[in-house]
Amino acid sequence: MPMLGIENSIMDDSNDWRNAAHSTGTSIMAAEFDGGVIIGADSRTTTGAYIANRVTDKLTKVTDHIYCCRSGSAADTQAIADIVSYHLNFHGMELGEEPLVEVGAAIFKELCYNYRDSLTAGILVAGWDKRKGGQIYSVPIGGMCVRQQVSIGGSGSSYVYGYVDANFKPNMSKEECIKFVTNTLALAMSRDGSSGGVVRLGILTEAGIERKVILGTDLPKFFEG
Amino acid sequence: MFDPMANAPPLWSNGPTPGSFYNFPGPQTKPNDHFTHSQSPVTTATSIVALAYDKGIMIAGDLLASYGSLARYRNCPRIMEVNDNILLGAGGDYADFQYVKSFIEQKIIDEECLDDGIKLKPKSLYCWLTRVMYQRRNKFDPLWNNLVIGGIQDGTPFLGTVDKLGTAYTDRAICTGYGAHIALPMIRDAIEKKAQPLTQAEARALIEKSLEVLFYRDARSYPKYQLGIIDQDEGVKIEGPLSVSQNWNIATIIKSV
Amino acid sequence: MSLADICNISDYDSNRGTKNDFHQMCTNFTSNMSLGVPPFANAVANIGNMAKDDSGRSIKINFDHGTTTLGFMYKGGVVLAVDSRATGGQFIGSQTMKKIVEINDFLLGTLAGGAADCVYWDRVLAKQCRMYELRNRERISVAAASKLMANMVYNYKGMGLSMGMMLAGWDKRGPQLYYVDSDGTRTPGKVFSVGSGSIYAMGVLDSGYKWDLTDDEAYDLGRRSIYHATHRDAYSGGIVRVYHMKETGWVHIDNNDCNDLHYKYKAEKEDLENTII
Amino acid sequence: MSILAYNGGAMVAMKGENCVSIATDRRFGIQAQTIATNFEKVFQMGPHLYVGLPGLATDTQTVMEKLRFRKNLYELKENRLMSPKVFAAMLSNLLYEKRFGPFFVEPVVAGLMPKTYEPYICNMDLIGCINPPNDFVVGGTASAQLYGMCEALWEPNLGPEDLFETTSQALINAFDRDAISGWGATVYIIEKDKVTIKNLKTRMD
Amino acid sequence: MSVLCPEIPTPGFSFENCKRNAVLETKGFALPKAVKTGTTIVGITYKDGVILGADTRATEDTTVADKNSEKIHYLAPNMYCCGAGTAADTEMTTQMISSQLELHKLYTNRVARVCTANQLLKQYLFRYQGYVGAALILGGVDVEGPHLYMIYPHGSSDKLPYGTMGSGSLAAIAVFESRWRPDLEEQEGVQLVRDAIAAGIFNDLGSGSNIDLCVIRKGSVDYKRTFDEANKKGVKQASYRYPRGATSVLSTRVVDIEEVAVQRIEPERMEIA
Amino acid sequence: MFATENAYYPDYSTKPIQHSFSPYADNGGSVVAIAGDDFVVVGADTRLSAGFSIYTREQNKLFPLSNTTVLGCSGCWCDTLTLTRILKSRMQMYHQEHNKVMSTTACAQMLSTMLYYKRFFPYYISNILVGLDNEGKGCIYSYDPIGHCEKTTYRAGGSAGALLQPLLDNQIGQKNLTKVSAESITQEKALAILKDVFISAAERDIYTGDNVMINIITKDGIKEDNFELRKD
Repeated sequence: MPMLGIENSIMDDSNDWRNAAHSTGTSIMAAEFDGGVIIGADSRTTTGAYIANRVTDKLTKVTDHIYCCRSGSAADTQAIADIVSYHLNFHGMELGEEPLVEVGAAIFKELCYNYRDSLTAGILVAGWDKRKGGQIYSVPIGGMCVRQQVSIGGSGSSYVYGYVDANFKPNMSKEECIKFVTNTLALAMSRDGSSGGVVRLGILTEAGIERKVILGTDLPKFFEG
Repeated sequence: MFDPMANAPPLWSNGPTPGSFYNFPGPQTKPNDHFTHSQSPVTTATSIVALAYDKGIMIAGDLLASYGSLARYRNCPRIMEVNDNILLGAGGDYADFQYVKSFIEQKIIDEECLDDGIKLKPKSLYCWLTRVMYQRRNKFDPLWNNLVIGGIQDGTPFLGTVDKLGTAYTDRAICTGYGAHIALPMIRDAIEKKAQPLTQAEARALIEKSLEVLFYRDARSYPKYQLGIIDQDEGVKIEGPLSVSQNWNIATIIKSV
Repeated sequence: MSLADICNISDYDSNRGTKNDFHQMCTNFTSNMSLGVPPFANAVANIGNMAKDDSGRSIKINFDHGTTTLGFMYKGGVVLAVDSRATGGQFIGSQTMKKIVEINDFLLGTLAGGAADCVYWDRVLAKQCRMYELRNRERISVAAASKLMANMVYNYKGMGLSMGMMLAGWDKRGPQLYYVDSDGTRTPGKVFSVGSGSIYAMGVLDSGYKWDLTDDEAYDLGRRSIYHATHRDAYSGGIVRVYHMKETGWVHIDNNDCNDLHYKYKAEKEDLENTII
Repeated sequence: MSILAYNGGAMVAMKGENCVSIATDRRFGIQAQTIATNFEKVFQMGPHLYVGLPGLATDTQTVMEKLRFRKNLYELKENRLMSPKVFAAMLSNLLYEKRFGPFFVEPVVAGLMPKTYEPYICNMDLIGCINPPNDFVVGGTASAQLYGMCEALWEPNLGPEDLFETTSQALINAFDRDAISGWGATVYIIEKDKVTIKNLKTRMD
Repeated sequence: MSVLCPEIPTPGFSFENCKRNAVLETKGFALPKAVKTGTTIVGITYKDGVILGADTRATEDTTVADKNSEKIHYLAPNMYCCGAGTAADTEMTTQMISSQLELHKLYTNRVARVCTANQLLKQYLFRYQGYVGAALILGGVDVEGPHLYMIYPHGSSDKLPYGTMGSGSLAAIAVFESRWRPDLEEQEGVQLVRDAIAAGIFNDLGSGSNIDLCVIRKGSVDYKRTFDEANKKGVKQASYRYPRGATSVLSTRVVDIEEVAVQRIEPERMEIA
Repeated sequence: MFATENAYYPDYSTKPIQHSFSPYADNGGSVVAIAGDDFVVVGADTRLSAGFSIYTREQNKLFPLSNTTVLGCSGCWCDTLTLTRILKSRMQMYHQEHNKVMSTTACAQMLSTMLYYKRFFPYYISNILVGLDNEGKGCIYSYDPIGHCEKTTYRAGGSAGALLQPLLDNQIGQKNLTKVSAESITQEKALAILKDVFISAAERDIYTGDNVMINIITKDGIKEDNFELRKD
């Protein structure tokens, strides 16, 4: 059958945007700090090498205190986030209190695991709850789930594992942590062609979320050779 | 009945089969069957943006050489001054560009050795590169490049391009890679709207704007670039590295879906 | 003495291999049988498979090909009849193609399959035959000519040539008819029909063929056979050309448009039915 | 080779002044072999409504039966004639239903709207995307040739006689350059009070 | 279902031909391509609303199948949607969602929100995993102001102040990236959208013909079909009208039509021999 | 970072994309030629394109080879450049060796042989060679990619060839008409038809457009003309 706007083999690099799927080749990260968690992401969505959206918001709200960072297929992750949000808010209404981050992560994991063959989704679930404070769960492709103090994901992350290992300290102050997340993402974006644009941050504490945007021109500069 | 193989064999090999469709030279059924060749671009550079203005040529290209999606080398110049009359810009495989560059340099040295006072002209280089690219294509061993040749010939600006097959053409504005899709429409529009040829200042503004948009939309681009200018009065120069101006204000008005 | 000589640069282009571009690109001008060698193996399959170019456009290389031809010997010599359609893919490139090649006054070739293949090699054959005449002061025999042809195309066997041809002539041994194809097959015979419409032509031909045909009957048989093939076969059509090889050389009998033939034969058939009733 | 070309066939429909035409070739072939030269591809679906179904012959007939069934049902339920527009929408839905396993037909619809007798023509692709232009539509294996002919020949406000000449010439000359269509042609000129059906004399090779 | 009594079709896609078609494909018969809208479609938000724009060319392989195809589809009184991709898919998808929105309006008795339409569309497309080839730009104005969504065939969506899709999207985005700003006046916005579509039409071979525009403001919609005829067909030098009788005719049959309400088609007689 | 490589999401693989090489490109374009008793007109559109983009709007695809011979090419542009260059140098060599300009008929045969040389790796070009024959009559030779040559009096080739050929059959060849006029075609009529067929082609073929370059060859030499087509 006609393959739907997706031509078969097109070889030229500058034509790859015609056939590639819409994806968030991404740099995302989340880090715990003293009093909550900070989540951050770049803002580039690509089809092939074409930037379909340069100001994407990859930090998606699940509940007031739980957010997720999405990487992988844009369609898959948006659909999962919608479904989890529905379940979690329903769960919250049944319980009459804010759902736990752990529960949110478990639902993400459940979906990603059950549909592991048809989904391309790598998700960081981060949030704050009364029982355990700020938490981060990483649900990578394949559908496992593990709690981490700091976690990075997406295609840009492979360039900054070393930086994260070298610079992360538990219980940083909020300002320190913002700087750490911004630097990490800026480094990843400068090396990964699929990441770029602005850095979007979210600071999740007991008070809810505080959003920040660091524009492309205001990003920290490092060696460029 | 639908199975052509169940029918009689062809009357002679590669010939028609009675009653069946006949495609000569061969069946075109498998859309994906391409020749595979060991050589393919590895470390690649993206678009070149070039245009002619009233008194010369301007060629711009950023400084990035990507290895797949990795922004690997961020100081790779790819505008080359061939002689005081010709500028060459290249996109595509960087190793192939270095090869092309080396033998152009050799050619220039050879010509100097002849010492006959005749300089290589842009059209000659353009024509010669077309032959080189076509010959390599014929051997199935292409130089994976888009070359843009600019210069002044007989007092008028000349701008031409050759791709890896040896497809060559000249025009007032030439962009390769993503530039052909994004920058070229803008430049064409600007040229068509103005009756006279562009001035140098207008050309420069146009190129800066094109590179800005390309940086927004091409994931393999980089905000530092070189700008080569060859002018009737001012001669040839390569400026850079220059920075692309950026505006990210719309990021602040986006809210999550 | 220039600097170049001191540096020992004799031809500064030579090391980059662009020399003699145009001599290399047409060596078959001087040596007819040497064609360009493709830079890939299995030319026949690979050319057909180049379905798309780098920017995703489909590459439709379609060579002209032609189809129904027939030839038979009878008491008056050899009659050749051919259609005139050249098709590239599904598109009818020509309705007036000449599928009989007059190699010399006593030798005719018909062509089916790849039009360019047949015409080129017929032309080479014509040259060879003429050379033979000049060297040996006598006309080449049809057997020898067909052998030359078979040998030439055999060199390119498996490379994707497609041709099925008949050679008809009159030599010392009388009328001759040979079938040669791109596989290297070469066989003499009395009745041949070649091409995709040949099966239809053969049906008519066989039912009407006998050795003692008169000339007019023979022409009509050839014409009728080709007409019926054009009616059934999508790749055949146009004009029916009839040639006659006589002792005195070939004669072009006539050309008839299939369109006229159809309505003529139809009227004849209706007349016949009416008289029977 | 496209499966739509398996049996061959060419079709064209044109708008005229207060009339429409639809014309088809008459070949039924299997690949390169011509089996019959009296194959019906245009079907009457109402006094002023004709549909042509070029493509794979088996699907031509299946789709025609399905259409007739649905159309009859509509007429029984509604007790009124189906207008060409409604018919086209119905056909489109029928085809789109098979979006992932389509019928290999590219229909052409021609007719006059009830009451106003306004001409209506449209064609659609094999999954039912309607294209209702105000000049002409084509279908089948000779469509490239037909596009070229019609673009040059068609002009507005053709009366029935002129429309017949234009349609016929467009069709005949187009399929004379296509190996797998032709072998006779039928032209339907649909007017308010009558339908004229003419068989044309064409090449038969 | 009996062969003799065909069933009334059930709603939804039918897959009964799939197996046959797959077999045909393995036999070397390429399955034909459906009409695509090679297309440039764009949308922007401006001070008081949303402007959508589209070219009008639909292509089938390399020929123009439709010179004046309508690519801005109606969804609801306050919402329109541009479609690129497989033409039938965009048409049918928007029709279906349009009817769902209408029902939604009747259930809730208020104007449907744009985000509702977005959610309906993306969920529908996600269900078919990209096999329904519709790339859409959804624009509309509701109680919360103007909204513009890009919806991709696989079922993801972005909310943006301006965006482009289709094969001419790159040419069009360059226009927006260099000239769009917040709080455009309507006149400026219309000009900007026109220029973006024109860039697609002139630089992308998959886009062409005319420019359609649709301006959606709070409470009013201005759908400008053929806002600008970017290209005019050349004027022919001669008329190619034939003299009567130029074509040879074998036989003629004339069927007179009487005024009939419903034409009865006599059932064919069953063969019982 | 994903452990697995997904063909759909190339972003997650840093490796360069594996390319396969296709030696051909379809650069589009159409050529139409009409011959009369003492003239021949040939036209080619000037759009050079690849994929869905336009390389340039001003590419002349007509190559004058002598005062009476013009070659029109469409298809793979890199092949065209090479072929015409060799052809021109061959013409020059012929001129130097024989001290006369090669006639159109000789040129037609030479082109056929040159095309056949590349039988196994053909030039992907649709060639139409026009000129005046030895008696001064207009003649047209059309070629398939490997050099099958046929002499005609009207011909359309290239990406819109299939669209235009039937129209020429009908209008110039007077096919399928009951009343056939015996008059031969005039230059004005030929030019008018040439323009009209290009207008039709530009409507439906996406690779034909922008401009048409026309060469009119008479015994007085080659006259150039052009007119605009749609640009989309």
